[in-house]
Amino acid sequence: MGRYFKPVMSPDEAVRDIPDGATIMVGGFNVGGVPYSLIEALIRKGVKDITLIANDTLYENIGHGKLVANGQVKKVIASHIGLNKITQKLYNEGKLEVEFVPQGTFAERIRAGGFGLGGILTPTGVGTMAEEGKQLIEINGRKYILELPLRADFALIRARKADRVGNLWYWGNARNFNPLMAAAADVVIAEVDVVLGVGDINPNDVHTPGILVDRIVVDGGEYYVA
Amino acid sequence: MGRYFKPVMSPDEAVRDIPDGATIMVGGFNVGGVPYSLIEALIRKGVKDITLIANDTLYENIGHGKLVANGQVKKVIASHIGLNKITQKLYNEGKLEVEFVPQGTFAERIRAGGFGLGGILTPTGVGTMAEEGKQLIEINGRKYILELPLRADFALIRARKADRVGNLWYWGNARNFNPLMAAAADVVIAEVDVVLGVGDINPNDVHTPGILVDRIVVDGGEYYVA
Amino acid sequence: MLPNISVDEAKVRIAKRVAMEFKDGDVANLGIGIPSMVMDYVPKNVRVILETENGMLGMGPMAKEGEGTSDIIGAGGVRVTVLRGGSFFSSDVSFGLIRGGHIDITVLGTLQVDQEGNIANWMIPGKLIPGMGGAMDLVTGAKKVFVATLHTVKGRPKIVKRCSLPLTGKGVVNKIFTEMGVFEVTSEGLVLLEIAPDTTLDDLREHTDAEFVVKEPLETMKGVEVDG
Amino acid sequence: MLPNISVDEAKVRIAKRVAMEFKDGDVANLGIGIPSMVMDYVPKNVRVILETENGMLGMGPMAKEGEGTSDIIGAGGVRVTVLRGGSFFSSDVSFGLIRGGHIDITVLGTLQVDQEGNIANWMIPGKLIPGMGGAMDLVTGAKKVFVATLHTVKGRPKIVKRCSLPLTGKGVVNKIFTEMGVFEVTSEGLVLLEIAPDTTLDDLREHTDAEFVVKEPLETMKGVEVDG
Repeated sequence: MGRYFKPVMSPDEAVRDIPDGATIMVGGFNVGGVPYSLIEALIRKGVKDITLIANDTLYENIGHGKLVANGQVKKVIASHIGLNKITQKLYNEGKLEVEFVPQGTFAERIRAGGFGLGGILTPTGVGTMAEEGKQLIEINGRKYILELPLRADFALIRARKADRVGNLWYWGNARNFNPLMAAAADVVIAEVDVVLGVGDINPNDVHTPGILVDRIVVDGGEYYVA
Repeated sequence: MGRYFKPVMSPDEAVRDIPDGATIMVGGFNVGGVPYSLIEALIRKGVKDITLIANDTLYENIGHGKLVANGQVKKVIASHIGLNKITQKLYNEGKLEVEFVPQGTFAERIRAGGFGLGGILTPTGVGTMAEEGKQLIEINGRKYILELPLRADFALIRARKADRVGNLWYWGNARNFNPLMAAAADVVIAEVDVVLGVGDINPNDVHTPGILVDRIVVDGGEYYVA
Repeated sequence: MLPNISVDEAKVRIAKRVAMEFKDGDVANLGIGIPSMVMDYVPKNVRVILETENGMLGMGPMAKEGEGTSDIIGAGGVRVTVLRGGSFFSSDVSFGLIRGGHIDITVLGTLQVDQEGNIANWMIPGKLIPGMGGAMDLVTGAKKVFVATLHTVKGRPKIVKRCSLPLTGKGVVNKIFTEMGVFEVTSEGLVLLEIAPDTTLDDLREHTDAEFVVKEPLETMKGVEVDG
Repeated sequence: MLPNISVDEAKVRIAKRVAMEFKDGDVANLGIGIPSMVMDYVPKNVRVILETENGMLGMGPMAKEGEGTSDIIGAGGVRVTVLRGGSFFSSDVSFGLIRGGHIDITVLGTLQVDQEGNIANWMIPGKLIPGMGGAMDLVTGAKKVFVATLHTVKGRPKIVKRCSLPLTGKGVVNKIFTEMGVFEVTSEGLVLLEIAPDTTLDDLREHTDAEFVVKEPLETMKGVEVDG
């Protein structure tokens, strides 16, 4: 933080200070918008006891799904784990803690964490298991669940383009949770396809302001091919 | 609603069904991003007893500031009324109700109204008059104010470009509250400079999805020249 | 007795019937399975805008083999296309649109649905726990929640008195479409609106665990062609 | 006794001193009045990114006479420019950045500020009630809240024991900059960090209603050039 131009690093450099036990947000929905190179670097580094905050745990052999399969993850906070057989297995065996969050609530909790809100009231999940252990608040005769913010030590996100001051632009619905996570972690590492000059992204169409981004990693390669 | 292509109307046609007593959101911050032509149509129509939800009441002789000066407004919900001498005067004389909302809270309350949240918890205003009459909720030792959603019957907003299915693109910081209000009213009327063909706004850079917009008004003229 | 048709025929019948519920300009979010077949039967002049919860309006057909990108995918992960006039946005906006009542119709499959409009389709305790994904938000926020499902699974009714599985949403379902008929959930309970031409009321009662009343006059299920 | 300088000289002194607090890459939101003068004294190699609460990062200088547009304005309504690398966004994002601690420094003027870090600058009951605008969010959310103010108004101290006017924020102020010195608000109370070269401790006590302790060693206020 506090640097005007953002450092462009290799994936291994970018994750070098992520310690065991870290809480890590990872962008993406299914195979879209996942920072694959950064995940591979986390695997090479062998970071352990991760609390993983991601919409899903992908497949066991892809992206952050591998982190779970490798036993690097202690706890998952997600809306869906159905595609990853190992997440399901470890969870059913009691070897992995999983906190299920409805996807819209997941988005709002991360946004609240990044935007300084103490929580949000949502009607989603009222009358279901999603309300267990949470405070219910009634307003004008309708019940809402009080959901609390999510934050992380590190956010690993994926965008299509960056410029040298860290502004990001996403393509397609690979955007998903990435802009939200960019505000909700102490250190934000963005994996991108290209790094442009300052001002080469139209200021009206910047999706994530550069002040939120700490490090840039240029993948240069293609996204995962499903 | 429910129409694929959005009707393009004159300002007078667009506001024809706005009744006396309506709650109306008006986009803009100071002179930027204000739907001036729609306001002029409201003045011509002489709509009375308006509850006006707008960040500010501009100056007494500009935009929705005129609505207040004309006595068409019963109540104002705003963050700032300092530029409009008549708003201040009517308020001090007890002839106009004003609900002051901190600007960030104002934005979140409108967003909550449009996005189906029951409320949000903000630290803003704790220990000040802004907490009066509101529920305080303590989370992890910090106090937050529970702020409730804002919605309106009509939203009058301003964008730079629309396409024929109602997608909107804003220019500069004239964007301000307009995208939020687009989700938070039963009927949304967008005043724009130009209407483009379907698909002429890059889908990655649509700022307000067209499904939120009901009517389009082409001003064609320049914004107010300050 | 169940209608004497194949499972595939039953699915097509359901998808065709659901397709008739759409009006021009409707915004819809379709789940996997039968719901994803619905668009094949919507007439060309009824323009339905499809939303995917990962952040797109104006979803088009699947990308051609070898084309497309993992940057533009449906909620099931398949590479799709975006139509002219579509848009992309982040997940908080996507679920803001969903939760905020800006989606006209969501069509979902289910494990169970009951006579009070409860739906259970996200987990089977001790067996299958995929998570709720976006389903809880969809059933809470969409203006109309339609369940499109085979009437039975392995002979067991899907429409029950009271869901035994953990709920996805409480009192949220508006209509249920099966190969045997169309039901509406009302404050008075479940109402049978339409019955398939190859089904009798006795058949329906036999394969429906839930209690329901029959609308008078009961209509024949629309769009169903029965041989001979 | 107050320093023997004009009001304009006093304002420049304060703005110059505040400017020394910025580091390269800092993100700042500046209020009207003295705070808006600060940028004139920030060295060229210290790149400060200015935020305006109406939705812009990278605010540049005012637009030239006859140029600019009401679509790009500062928080005071003046037509400004956007620098390369800047960005525009909606008000919920703007205040998300503010409330979420993503703004390093906000500099504000004030009506009153007190020894507990309370600030009152949005209304005078029965007289002037402009509203709080974005001020309550800024003082709550910015990492550092600086007050830049003349030490007195019409002879009355601005730094008081306890604000009598309605608060903008409670216990939020970090530092106070006046033409007489620099104070820090700590959990132990108000601490005088620096004193202007043309001011004595007795002068300061005379014109300060608040109680304060003096840091040892007390430094001379930086950046102040005194004649003779």
